[in-house]
Amino acid sequence: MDDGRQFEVMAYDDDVIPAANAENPAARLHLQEAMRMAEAILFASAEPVTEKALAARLPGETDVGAVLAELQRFYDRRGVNLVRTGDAWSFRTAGDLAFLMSREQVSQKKLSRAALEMLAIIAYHQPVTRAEIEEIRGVETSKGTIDTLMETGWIRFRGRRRTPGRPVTYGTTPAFLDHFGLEELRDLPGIDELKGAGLLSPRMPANFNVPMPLADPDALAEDEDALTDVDLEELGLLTPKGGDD
Amino acid sequence: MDDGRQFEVMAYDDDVIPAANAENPAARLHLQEAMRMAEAILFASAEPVTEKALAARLPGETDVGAVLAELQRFYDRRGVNLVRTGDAWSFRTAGDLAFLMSREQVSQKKLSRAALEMLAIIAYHQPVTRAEIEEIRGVETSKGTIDTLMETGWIRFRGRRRTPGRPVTYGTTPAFLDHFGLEELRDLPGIDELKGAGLLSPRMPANFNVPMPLADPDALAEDEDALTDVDLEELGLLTPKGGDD
Amino acid sequence: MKKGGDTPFDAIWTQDGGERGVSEPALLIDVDGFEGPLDLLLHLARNQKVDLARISVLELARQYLAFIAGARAMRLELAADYLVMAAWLAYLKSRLLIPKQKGPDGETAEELAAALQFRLKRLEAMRDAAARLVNRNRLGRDVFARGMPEAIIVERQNQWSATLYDLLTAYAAERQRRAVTNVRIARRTVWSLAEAREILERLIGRASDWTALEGFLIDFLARPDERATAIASSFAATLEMVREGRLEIRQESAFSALYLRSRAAAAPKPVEVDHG
Repeated sequence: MDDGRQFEVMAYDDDVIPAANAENPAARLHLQEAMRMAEAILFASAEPVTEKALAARLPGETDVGAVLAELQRFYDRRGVNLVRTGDAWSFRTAGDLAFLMSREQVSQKKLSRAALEMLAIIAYHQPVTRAEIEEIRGVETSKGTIDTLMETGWIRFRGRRRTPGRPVTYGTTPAFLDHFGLEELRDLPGIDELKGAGLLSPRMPANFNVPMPLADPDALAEDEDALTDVDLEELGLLTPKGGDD
Repeated sequence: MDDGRQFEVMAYDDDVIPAANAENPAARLHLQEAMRMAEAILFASAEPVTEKALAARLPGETDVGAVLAELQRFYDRRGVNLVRTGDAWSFRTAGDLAFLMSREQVSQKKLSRAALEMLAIIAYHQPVTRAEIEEIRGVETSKGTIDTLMETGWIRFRGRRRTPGRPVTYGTTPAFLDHFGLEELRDLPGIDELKGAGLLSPRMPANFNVPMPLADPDALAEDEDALTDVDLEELGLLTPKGGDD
Repeated sequence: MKKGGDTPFDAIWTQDGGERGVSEPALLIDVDGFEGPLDLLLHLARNQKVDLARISVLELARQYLAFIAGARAMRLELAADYLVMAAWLAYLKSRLLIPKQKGPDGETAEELAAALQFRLKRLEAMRDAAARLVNRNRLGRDVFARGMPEAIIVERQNQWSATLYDLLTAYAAERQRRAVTNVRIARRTVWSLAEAREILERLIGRASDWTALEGFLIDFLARPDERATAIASSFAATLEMVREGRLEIRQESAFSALYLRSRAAAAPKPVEVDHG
């Protein structure tokens, strides 16, 4: 089935309590009991539980971050993993066991290609306005496509762009992260390369380098200055944020 | 909380693989992988899983009884236990941690369409009286709808209109902004943005407009009086109807 | 950008990344299979089988124009934005053939071509991203939540759920229902003056040489059955622009071709107008 896995060290016979804590028996007991409680709460809920909600249910002096980190490590190579999405945590079956789980599969409505494309644009370019989405896709967006995406619960209105006309901006939801198994937006596949290549910019960046069949790509045009380090830094900063929030 | 428990030997640092199996590395790997698989199946199943059903989904040569026994021992003193009911198995919260589960399962209530419409009109048109809301909607407002909205904590009595009958005016609360992720009321989309987002037809009559939401939601309008203590008492004692009929 | 987007060809695209109707540049025409001109261009660019950064925009323009010509020969209805793109590419092609020449806005044909390549590349990047996204381990398909949850742990404030989208949809629908009574505007089959003018400004407005209205514009923009209205509206718009001093117009004799050029680019000349 999955012969590439490393079986030598399995979570099932792993000693998860860190040596540092082991020195203090009281702290160790406290951590272990907090782990049991967190485990029970997280197991009981099908939805991700926020750290805040978890902290409210654990004894006051608990270091929730440490408890979650220990639990995550403990479940790391097991059949069920503890995963983080945004500021919430949940138990999910291990991805490599998908082949076993056909019985649990819920039939999912297949998204149209237009809807998928729009979803990707919203995810990678957020916050993004409808006009910007249409500019990237080169076609107008039908209301039905937006409705379909809204129904999935993966996109939302984020706010309004502080530009003339104050257009509505779109972004993704925590449910989007949960569904696609992303810890945060910066984990979107390939986002760093896309950003680096200037492909998440609304307009063609000045340093977008396309070799011209008719021109020497390195020669500067008459109305062009060479880029300075400051420019490059600015360009990096000015590209629309692809998920640092 | 449960001081009588034995903490000396906890599952978290227990070596669960029996000595007998440890002698044979191949058998041990097989058992461990089968445990992962059983764990995932039991976790994701919507009902207890019989040994027979489990056997059907695990690799042919698996000793299902041994796998379940190992898993049960592994989860024995953890936050979640593997329990047998009849001939079927399932995960259950450890009995001593039941207090952690919210018994009054907080149900997600959806606002009725009428309530949503009324809420939206209050948000856009505040300060607005009940009579005005009914004029915009073209239907009478049931007392239940107003009560529901009051219960959400998203609307409030703002004051009284300085017109005959001194009807009560409604407005939104900071909790409204918080819930809908708005920084201020002016972040509510205007007519052009509603069209841009595809929510309004691009061909609305020329005299159609959407009011500009208040800049300062707390400032009273020119024709509005603050609520007095007497008013508040009345509103609390009497039914919180608009009082404008 | 009028009717092109109202009903995109969603129905065709119910499969992820499936093959399109066209596999060869050799015109197996299925224009309905494309979601707009950019989609078609991207498909043609991929057929050049080189990296997008190295495609020949000139070749791409030729292929696109051939595709449109083929579609029109078969009398397929083409959405307006396909035709606007055709006219723009025809313009770009003519500029690319004379390299290093600056346009009225100071941009070279190469820069226009690079901007087009950027758009194609960005669209392709988003397509790839969408494919990578849907192929991740997904909840309910590859990974699963607890099948028998024992409690719903939610924060109190979420007890009443409604999204901003719900709210705005309700508001807009409510206001619209009461506002729209019986206003229904039938779809127009004629070119409006504003449309014609917009297209003229975009195309002719920057051409510095005499350009035939028919040869250059009408051929790409109008369906055969729209020729009359297209010529009429374009001509009317032309006159308006001449009156504003932005355009010059010339006609050798009655019923012969109309030539236009941008006024900024030329020395003043007498304007003569014969009706055709």
